[in-house]
Amino acid sequence: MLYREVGQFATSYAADQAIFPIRQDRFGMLVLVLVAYLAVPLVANEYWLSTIFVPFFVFSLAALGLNILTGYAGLLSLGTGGFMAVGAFTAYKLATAFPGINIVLVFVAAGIVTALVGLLFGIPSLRIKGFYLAVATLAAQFFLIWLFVRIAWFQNYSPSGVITAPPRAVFGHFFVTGPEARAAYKYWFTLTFAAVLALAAKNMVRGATGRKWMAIRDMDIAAEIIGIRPLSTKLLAFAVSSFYIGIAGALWAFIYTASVEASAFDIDRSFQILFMIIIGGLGSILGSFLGAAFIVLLPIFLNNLPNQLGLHVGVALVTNLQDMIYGALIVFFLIAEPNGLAALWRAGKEKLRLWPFPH
Amino acid sequence: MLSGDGVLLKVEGVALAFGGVTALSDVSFDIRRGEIRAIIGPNGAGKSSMLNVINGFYRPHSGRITYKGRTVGHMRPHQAAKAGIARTFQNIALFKGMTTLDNIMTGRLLKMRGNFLLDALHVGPAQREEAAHRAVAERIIEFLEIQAVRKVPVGRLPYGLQKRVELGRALAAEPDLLLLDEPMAGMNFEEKEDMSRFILDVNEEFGTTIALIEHDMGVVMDLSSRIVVLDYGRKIADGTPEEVRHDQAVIDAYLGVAHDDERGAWG
Amino acid sequence: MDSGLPRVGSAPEGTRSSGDDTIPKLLLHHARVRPNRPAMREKRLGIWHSWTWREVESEIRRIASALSALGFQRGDRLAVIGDNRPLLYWSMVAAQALGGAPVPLHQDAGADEIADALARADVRFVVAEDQEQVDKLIRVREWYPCLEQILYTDPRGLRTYRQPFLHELAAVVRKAAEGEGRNADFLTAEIARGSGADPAGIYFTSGTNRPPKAVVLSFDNVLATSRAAVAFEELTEREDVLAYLPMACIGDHLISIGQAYCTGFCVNCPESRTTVMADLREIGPTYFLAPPRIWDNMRSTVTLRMEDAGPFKRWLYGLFMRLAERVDRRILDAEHGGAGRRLCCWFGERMVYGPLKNALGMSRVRLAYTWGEAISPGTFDFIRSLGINIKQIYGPTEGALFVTVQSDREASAEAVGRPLPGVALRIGDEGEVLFRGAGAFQEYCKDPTATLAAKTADGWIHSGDAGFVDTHGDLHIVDRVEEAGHLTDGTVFAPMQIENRFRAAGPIREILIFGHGREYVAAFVTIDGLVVGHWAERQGLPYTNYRELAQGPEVRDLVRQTIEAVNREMAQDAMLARVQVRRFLVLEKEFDPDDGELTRSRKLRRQFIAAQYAALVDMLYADEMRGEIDVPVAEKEGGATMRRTKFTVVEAAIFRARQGDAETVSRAVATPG
Amino acid sequence: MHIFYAILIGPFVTMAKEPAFLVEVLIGGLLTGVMYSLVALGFVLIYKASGVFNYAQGTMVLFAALTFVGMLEAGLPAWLSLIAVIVVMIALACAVERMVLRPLVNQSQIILFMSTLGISYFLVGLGQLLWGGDVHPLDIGIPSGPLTVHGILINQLDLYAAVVAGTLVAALALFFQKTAVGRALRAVADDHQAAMSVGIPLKQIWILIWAIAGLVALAAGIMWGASLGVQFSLAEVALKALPVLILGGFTSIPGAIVGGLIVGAAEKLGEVFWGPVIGSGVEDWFAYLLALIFLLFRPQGLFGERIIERV
Repeated sequence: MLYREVGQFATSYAADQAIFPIRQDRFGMLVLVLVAYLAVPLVANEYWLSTIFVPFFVFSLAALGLNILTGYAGLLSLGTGGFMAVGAFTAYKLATAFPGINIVLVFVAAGIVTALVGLLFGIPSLRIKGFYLAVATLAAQFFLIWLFVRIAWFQNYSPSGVITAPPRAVFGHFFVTGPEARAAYKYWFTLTFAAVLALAAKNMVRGATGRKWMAIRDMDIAAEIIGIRPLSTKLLAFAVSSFYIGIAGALWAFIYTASVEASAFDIDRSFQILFMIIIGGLGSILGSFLGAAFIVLLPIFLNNLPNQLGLHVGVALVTNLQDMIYGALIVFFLIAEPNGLAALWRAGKEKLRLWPFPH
Repeated sequence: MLSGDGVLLKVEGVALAFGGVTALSDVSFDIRRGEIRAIIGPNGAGKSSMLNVINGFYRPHSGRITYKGRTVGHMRPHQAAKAGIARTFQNIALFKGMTTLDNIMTGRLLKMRGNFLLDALHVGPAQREEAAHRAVAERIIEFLEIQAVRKVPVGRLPYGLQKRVELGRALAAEPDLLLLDEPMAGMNFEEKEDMSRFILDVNEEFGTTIALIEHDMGVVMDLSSRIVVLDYGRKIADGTPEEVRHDQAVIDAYLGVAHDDERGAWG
Repeated sequence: MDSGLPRVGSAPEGTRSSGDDTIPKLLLHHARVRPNRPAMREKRLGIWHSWTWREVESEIRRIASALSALGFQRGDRLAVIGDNRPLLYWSMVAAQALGGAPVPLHQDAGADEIADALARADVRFVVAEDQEQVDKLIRVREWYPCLEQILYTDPRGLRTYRQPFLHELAAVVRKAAEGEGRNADFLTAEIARGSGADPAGIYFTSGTNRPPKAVVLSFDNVLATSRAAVAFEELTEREDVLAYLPMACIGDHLISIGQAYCTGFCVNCPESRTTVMADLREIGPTYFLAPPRIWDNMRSTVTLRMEDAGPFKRWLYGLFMRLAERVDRRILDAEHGGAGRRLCCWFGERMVYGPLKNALGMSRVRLAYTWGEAISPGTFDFIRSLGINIKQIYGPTEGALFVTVQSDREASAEAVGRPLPGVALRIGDEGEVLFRGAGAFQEYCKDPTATLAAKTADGWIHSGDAGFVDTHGDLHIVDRVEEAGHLTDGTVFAPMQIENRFRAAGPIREILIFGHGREYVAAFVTIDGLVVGHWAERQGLPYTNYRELAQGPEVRDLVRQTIEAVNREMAQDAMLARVQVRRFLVLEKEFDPDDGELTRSRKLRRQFIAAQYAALVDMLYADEMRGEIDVPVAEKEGGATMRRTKFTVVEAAIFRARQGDAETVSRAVATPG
Repeated sequence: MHIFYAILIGPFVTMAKEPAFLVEVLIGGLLTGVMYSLVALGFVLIYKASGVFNYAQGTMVLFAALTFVGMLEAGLPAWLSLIAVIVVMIALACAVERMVLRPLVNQSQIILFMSTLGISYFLVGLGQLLWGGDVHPLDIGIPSGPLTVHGILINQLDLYAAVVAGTLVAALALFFQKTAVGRALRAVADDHQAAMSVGIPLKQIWILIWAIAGLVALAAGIMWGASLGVQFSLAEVALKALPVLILGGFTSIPGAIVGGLIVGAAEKLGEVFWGPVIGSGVEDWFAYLLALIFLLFRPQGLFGERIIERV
């Protein structure tokens, strides 16, 4: 209905393979970016920025990472939390050990270290598949968390086992961590990370790298027979995925919750991220964001629901009810749209493009 | 055109078994550069197994394979691919989640030099390389006359077209040896005609050596320069279509084909 | 950009530069005036490649020198055969540049047709697209040895061909470029030597009843009519057209070469025949010519797709289509009429008309023509009500496409408009339309008698069409003169006129009217496989192929209802009341050009069909309404065999003129097959 | 240097020093292992029959135990509450089949897995909503306190638990081998399509299998509850069962049993002999690491059938 594609034709492969080949989409994306960078910080208050948007971006990154591994390369992992922890603690050690380095570099370094760890735990993926692999990744999950809990060195021997992000600024005096950090700065900081890394991910999955991954996912035998090396391809997926997750973990520890302990990255976190990509849509960059938004907003919604309805009920009751509703909703979603929100989005877009013809 | 006679691939005394079941026993034949070589035989004669051995998917229990003059005990499939062996499958093995174009592009992966970092930036070299290989893929798309379904996910294509796309993916690798496992299975008359034309054109245009398995005798006789006949996993005949047509062993094997199907279950 | 030359107003310059009296001269002109504007685009290997006028000029120069290197001289004829490809268009102009005449042939033509055509236009050189065409030509050469050189543009599959008379165009071009080809000045001189009187090309009439005739048109014919039409429609260099009609079709030639070279607009070649619709959407032409068949398809596509749409969409669609009829959108985007009405139109444009045009690739169309045959009023109104400015033009090949044109305001399905400036009309005896003017053709190749018959000494052309001019001065075409027949009771009728009533009427694809020298009108019907198939699925009727579908009694009944509905309308029309269709039978196959039942431009060849199915025609008028009759079935290899087939004649209700209700003259229930 | 000694050699030295203690630890481990097997069994049953990796198995243990305790606390006699719980678990099975499995039939495995995660959340919420989140002590009249055989201490509760578990496992094994229903179940496990084509009603089969898994969970829940007290952490028992699955293979009942024993023993050994060296809490991941290393050599698990890939 909104689309008028007549007269839009590509004269180069670059144009034909652009991320948004349709003019209307390009325009929409531009608007979205402008809104995200300018409008939101102006209108949204502290609460929204720091407790909804920042975690949304952090989760989106983690989901993006897991989606690369599970959605594109078809390798199911339950170790996301563990890898986030690696990112968080690496960043902490680096930031505290070398106060001099720019925080951005610290995060990137944290990502790289996580990538290496991911590489290590990815090795079994050559031999084992499906749920065997999933369970194997649990080994990473438990081992890593145990490591950060037990080995005091990782928390600089803090008695409580809690690590607290030292104050750091970007461009000299815009503090994104520490006491005088401003919500808006945090927002822009995480938004930029999310945006840049999302673009990078999109580029990878629409290029040769992505095709390798998807080939392995769709039919590993055929993939090997056309010359794709299974091991290196899978390991690459693990590394890249872990890089994203690691940075997400670092952002979580430094920007979102200024101080954190290892248990924040337990197996429930892994499942949470997994939910995001399933509900958002496997093998879809957009899906990672949609899923993250859903999982971030749902609890907040459920929390405020009783007050909205003016009910006054015990905390325990509320949490239990939340668990139930949460679980029920998950199941409901899987039944309603197994291919996730991204699929809904795609279908809706197709409807608009074909309007008034049926899809 | 490539020179006619040089032997490209030589199979000597290859044997293969699953559990107790013999799939191939002491099979020997050769494939010459630039020829179209057919492998035929009743169901379960071990034809597919033969191809699987050639491109390294199965490891033969005995026998040797000489490819391009080098004797290779056993190549991993991706090594075979690197060495210039491409193939299609009896029951289509396309990447269902991807479009026709992307499937064919995967055939180019071996030729692509870029790495994930360049891909991530998607500037300069990566973009240029992508475009260059897209151009090659497009030439194949034009060659196979599938422009109309370029951007359609292969899962949605009719069977005949999927077979074509799979051929395209194999061609994209610019192979020296192309293995086709029943390229015309389940096709109607027109589709078979088209596919035969494509196979001939491939052989003629690119000088690609082709080894194919096919049940439609008419097609085999028209296309192939020489034919190997397998039955119960052993070679019972080898020669030009004429010779094979009048070979008694072959005739017997094919008369027996009627009550062959249960035996066809394994093979 | 061109530096030295004075910028003699490039935009207006485009349309009238009377100095340039040949296509090649215009080519040089555009290469000078608008060197960097796109002249041609082609979708190849998945993207659109484009050539500026300057590039096109050098391409054509190269091809020309190659041709002359092969011995192509002034006065020679160059046949081109293949899909719409830039190289073929350029070859035609190259031939013109050398003082020769291009002879575009239909890409589907069989070897025999080609041989006949080449002989008629005594052609020595052919540029063919690919192996398919070359194979035909090699066979042609056995019957027509005068064919000296065959060039091909696409070498695929031709590597092993060793014939000496066979060359790849690119190779010849390269050789010529290496020197032994003539130099640029030679060509410029040759171009200068050309004059408006020279033949611009040779085109074949569709040849409905007798073998096609080779019409010679001069540059003056082509350019004058092109310019007149360009001026009339105010076409500019900014137009985009899609070159999808067969190159043999005069319509394609007049637009893709004639008008393109008058205005300097861009001609776009689709990627392949299977992708035309997609490419149409991508390019989004601003100017579009199509025969009624294509408009009918668009209409039925939309109606079919909408049947599957959800209730809301169907409601919306129905609402705005009705609105479109009420708010007479024929005066496009009614500038008169109240704000409310205009708001409705605006909303409709957003919700229905716009999206539909987008789906059909018609969003940017400023000017659309229907041409070649009479269009069914239903389709015409439908297309217009989408806000597409569709108009009728009339003009046989002998008249270089444009004889009469409708103005934007007075477009209608009935009339075909008024004569183009510079064209004179008159109605001859037995109502034949005669015209005179710039477009009047030169002669029929090697057929002076026919030329004399068709062209009077003072330049009037016998169109062979029967028609009349109404009080507004609009021309109406009734039918071919020779087709006009009369029933035994003396009623005169024009089959085509009746047939138009049925075109694109639901299930009917083609209908062929008989009745000359009989006591009533009867018809052959072929059904539209798509529409009827869709219908059958909804009815839950099983069928495996077209044959079965067409032979089903339910389908016969469906057709009967359609025909009776039209009969009821005809009852109201004084001219047609007495020629309602009383009997019909449904053929079990569609008419097919390869079986000679249609012309290449898909016009019915009634005499051929009547002869082919003589037995069936008799059955239409026999008492025995059912029978088994042998009908020819075309084989793959061309040889036709007979197949015994069951046919059932169906009787349709006939209605009284006055109160056209079911007060019928004769009534019969469809006899179950 | 000495760290390597501590890890690689030290523990074995200690073992060698006091064999009795080693045996004691070993037996303790094996007994716990039987309990793991019990939980793992639940996974295997469901995975075999419906191809679902039922993460909720652990929660079912918790839920069953909670309901049981809840009813006891509500004052019902043990036998009655037992019956009641059984009914509840069967009802649960029906509900799951009707509301989750049926709508999700022939969805990809990961989707089904996700849905069981949903179920798991739901059950945790429901159980704690009904019976409260705090620890419920459960006394089923088994004399706790150690019992000495040849100077080796054995925890009686573990012993009884092991016996119960053992009998249950044996019973299931028989059920599968001997009864018609069991054969039907095996058929389904081998090939859904084929099973349906010979007229085996999938839906009932699924209900049945989930019900059985529920009962297994109940047994496990009571046993664990008796030793640890019924509390949320029971759900975590599932995580202990997962390495068992890798070791034994997702589809092998004997695998589940042997795997359970191995994990139980290994974990105890690791905890007792390595814990002191590399820090406590080793048991969290020790079993996984073991399983992982094991997998590298035998990807399809102990008894999992080898996959022959064809093209």
